[in-house]
Amino acid sequence: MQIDDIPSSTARDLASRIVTPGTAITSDPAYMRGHGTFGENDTIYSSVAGAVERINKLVSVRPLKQRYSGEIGDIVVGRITEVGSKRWRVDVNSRQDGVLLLSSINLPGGIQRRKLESDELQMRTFFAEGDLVFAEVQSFFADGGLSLHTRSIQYGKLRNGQLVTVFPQLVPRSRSHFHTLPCGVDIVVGVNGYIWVSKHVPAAKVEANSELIYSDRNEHISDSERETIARIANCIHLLNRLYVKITDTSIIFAYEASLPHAVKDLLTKEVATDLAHTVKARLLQQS
Amino acid sequence: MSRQELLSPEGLRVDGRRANELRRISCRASVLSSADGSAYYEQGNTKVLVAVYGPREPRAKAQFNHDEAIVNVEFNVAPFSTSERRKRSKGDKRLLEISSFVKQTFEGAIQRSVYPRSQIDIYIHLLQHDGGTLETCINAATLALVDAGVAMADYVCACTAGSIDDTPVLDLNGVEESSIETPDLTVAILPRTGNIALLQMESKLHTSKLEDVMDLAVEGCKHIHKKLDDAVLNAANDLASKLGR
Amino acid sequence: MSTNAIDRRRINGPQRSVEPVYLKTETSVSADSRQDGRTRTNVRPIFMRTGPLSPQATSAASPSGSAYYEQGKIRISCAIYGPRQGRKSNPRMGIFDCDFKYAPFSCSWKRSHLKSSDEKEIGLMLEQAISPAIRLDAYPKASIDAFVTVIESDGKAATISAAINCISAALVDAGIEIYDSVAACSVALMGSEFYYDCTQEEEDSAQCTLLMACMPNANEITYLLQQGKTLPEQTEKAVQTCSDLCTQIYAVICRYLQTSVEQ
Amino acid sequence: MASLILSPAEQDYIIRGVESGFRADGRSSLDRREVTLRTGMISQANGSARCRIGNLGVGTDVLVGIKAEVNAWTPGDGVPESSGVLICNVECSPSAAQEFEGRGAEELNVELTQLLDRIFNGPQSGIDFEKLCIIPKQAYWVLHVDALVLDVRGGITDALVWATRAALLSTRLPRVVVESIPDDNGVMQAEFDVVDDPDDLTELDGVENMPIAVTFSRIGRRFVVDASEQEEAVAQARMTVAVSPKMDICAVQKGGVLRGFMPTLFSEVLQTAQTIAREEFSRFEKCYAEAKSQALSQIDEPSTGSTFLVPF
Repeated sequence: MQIDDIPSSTARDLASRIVTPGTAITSDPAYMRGHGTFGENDTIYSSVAGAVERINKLVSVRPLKQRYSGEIGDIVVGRITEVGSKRWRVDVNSRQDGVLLLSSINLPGGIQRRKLESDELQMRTFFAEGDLVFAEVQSFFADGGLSLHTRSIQYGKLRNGQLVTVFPQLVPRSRSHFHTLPCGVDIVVGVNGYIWVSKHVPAAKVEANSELIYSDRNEHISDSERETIARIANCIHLLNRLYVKITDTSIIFAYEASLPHAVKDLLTKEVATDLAHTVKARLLQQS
Repeated sequence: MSRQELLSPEGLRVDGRRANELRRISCRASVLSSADGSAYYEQGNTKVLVAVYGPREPRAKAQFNHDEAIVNVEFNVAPFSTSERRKRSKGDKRLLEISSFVKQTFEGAIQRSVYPRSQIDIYIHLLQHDGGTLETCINAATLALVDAGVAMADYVCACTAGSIDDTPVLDLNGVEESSIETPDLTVAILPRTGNIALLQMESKLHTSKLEDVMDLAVEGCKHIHKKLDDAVLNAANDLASKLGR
Repeated sequence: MSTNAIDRRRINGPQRSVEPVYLKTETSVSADSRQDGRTRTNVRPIFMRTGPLSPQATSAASPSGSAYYEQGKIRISCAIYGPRQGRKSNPRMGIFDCDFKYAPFSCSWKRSHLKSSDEKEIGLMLEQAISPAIRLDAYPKASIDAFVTVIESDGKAATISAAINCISAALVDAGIEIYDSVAACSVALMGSEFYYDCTQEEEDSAQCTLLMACMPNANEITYLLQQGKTLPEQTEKAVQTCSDLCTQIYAVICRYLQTSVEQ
Repeated sequence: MASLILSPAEQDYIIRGVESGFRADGRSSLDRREVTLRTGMISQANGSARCRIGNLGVGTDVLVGIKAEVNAWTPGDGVPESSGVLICNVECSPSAAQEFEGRGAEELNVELTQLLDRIFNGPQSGIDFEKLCIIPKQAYWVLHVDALVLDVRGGITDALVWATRAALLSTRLPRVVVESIPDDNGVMQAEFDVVDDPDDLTELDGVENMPIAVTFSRIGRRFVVDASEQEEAVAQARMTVAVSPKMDICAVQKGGVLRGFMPTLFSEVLQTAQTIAREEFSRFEKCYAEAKSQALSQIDEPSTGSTFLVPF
């Protein structure tokens, strides 16, 4: 069924169509091919199952479930998988591990310190296998790999909390991905679907001594803070399972809806279903 | 089982189907939570569960190439799948053969250049076996790959066909497949262009009959394509509606 | 037991050969007189030597530590290689790997040359029993390999506990840093009494066998395995008796190690 | 089990949480996750069950199929003269973890197979193996218990024992007719034949007093029950205790290579195992009843014959 056959194919109508691999999208030469499509004798076919998206002349198909494919400037959370010579390989829930070069991290002792020979030998004093890193996508390698950097002060090693994994499609790209929620919990929403929920640490304290940025020691976390972190983490799991956009607003909605229930019951079937209804209702009402 | 009983004079087969009838197919996408894509596929009494991971970082550092993804297939058969329990070792030649067939089929269909330096893993579990193993594995793997959002030129639909008493027969079940006289042929096509991704036959079939057995199989594939498409659309619409699209 | 996998590298005898079925002799097991004259709480005599396989001239091929251990009819030899560059390595701490093998002639039925699944599992048990005692953080990226061969076995649980004692002696001989030596023992429940350190016949007729390895000074149970049904209080009592028995065996091992070091 | 590597900060967060009695997902140290149970989804097997331990359909996933076969008794087999036998076999599928590909899962398969065998094969399992003997010294039933592990999110031993217990409860054997026929020189020989009638099936005997397993993972100085994937990556040791409905201890097995258990901690583990086992048995009954009703309702709806992912 070609687009041109539909008499009044408005852009919105085009956009909402769900296509599957191999279906023809349009054979109008004016359109250009974007992601998720391929061309064959000047007809554009879709190569994935998803919703067609048209941005002025570019037609692309965004699959509903896919691994994270990076964009320059994305805020991501990654786990160090391997320590190489002058570089770390970072698992960013993507098609291949990203790379964090020794030259693109902050060295303890402030910005002005030059990179020493000894730094290359003590790579594990900065990041070791299993460490969680909060970084930004800096550039692409020739083979599509992501090159990360942690040069701003808010980036670096993640502490005092726990990790939640969600579908990358549910995390919309927005200005800032580092939020302090009203309930006193910091969240780092990685665009690659890794979300770090942790205790609130005032930014000023981190800048005070830059030796701290690579320490592995957690600060003291009180029981109430621990309970709030667990509640937020369960709310994010719930949103992910509901396949609902995960933003700071939707997390706050879920948090407020979950207050009457105990934290450990949030993910039981009965409580989760009625929480689902209230959250969806508020989201519809709000949008 | 003498040949006569396989096809009754009125043209009915052992399980009551007509010569050109497919077995009942029921399939669902995204059935496993941890896999990137997954599918559960039943064709008659043959039941298959497939999990797809990827494209992701290749585990063995040695075998990856810089400009396209590599496809890795692992096929294992549950010991309780056949009527007579049989535990197959990991290095079982028959299993490796089927996984290499599936690998070749999808190496052509997946647009591997879109995912350089990565690996796509397809793990197939045969839960119940009643003929048409390769056919159900390919259909289920297609569904799981599409569910995982892997870029593919088209669906890959497979179907078996054979001939009993010189009449071409579609979609052989366990009994028909195991009887020696009935040749059975598996064909996998990309429905949009009709290109053949895989053609496999291990028994003798007279060349004159090859033509119409192949056509019957291709006909079956088109029907299966419709079924797979519905399953994908169900899953996609379900997710899209949740997302408020 | 017949060999399951066809072993191409050796001359395979007839496909199925079976251990002769002996006429059942009357085995009367009572509190004070067991088959081999021991009382209920009596442990078979222990003999051990360290260093038989590792001559003082340390060449790369010879193990860094070894031990030979006898407990009644059970005879076990163990060699320790390491700490050395191993196949799998962990950047933060060392890995203790254990390879356990019955000699084909060691049991009443002929054992296959290929490692059977229960030998693999026993190897895993030994790793879980011994590695809590080793200071693994002192050997990052290295691996310590123990190779245990059972020359003669009498009672499965007793053989495993003897293997654990043998490894902990070999570790000391190899000079590997450990928090405390691991001692192990096994008891079997027959009727309502626990019999210490049982032979194969006693173990076959027992309702339940319990194997325990512990570090007496560090007061920590490093391994526990109960096979068979008991009342909870019986398990509790068995663990108590085992830890006392382990302390005694621990004393024997330490006394031997001191005398061998003084020589 | 699967080697998930956590950062020191995450490990410290989990250990401190457990020691203050508040785990990462809000549970206290003795709370268990939800369990979904389905039975009878493999029509060709004599009994089958599927167990998932985890909330919202995301968790450890195990499928167990049981095939009963007849075996001719031979002296050297180590099988007693007048009893049947149960043979376990666990396979971890690579869909659970990438390192299970090829031979990667061999060591874990051996450990889990021996654990299942230690719990279910033998008098401690409560199953009446005498009834599984068809003709003493001649023929006996062999129950092949084959488990397929599809996903691992912590608590793999408990899921295996739950699924095996449910599968054995739902196992149906065909009836066997034994009569003695004089052979050619007049000696009465016992012969048997199996009645192939789908409605005339018998259950196994003694399966109601099969044990259930509770696994304790030691984290820091405390222990938790039903550890999640992250908690298992941090746990230094674990202790699996199988308890029968009559509160007997059927098997105890320690696992984990990093640390041991203090004797005081172990006796606390033994007491807690019994209290938790009581709750687990009532929960098992409820899940099993629901699974049986689910199995009946599904016969007319083949496509959801085995609802793998609970629709949410």
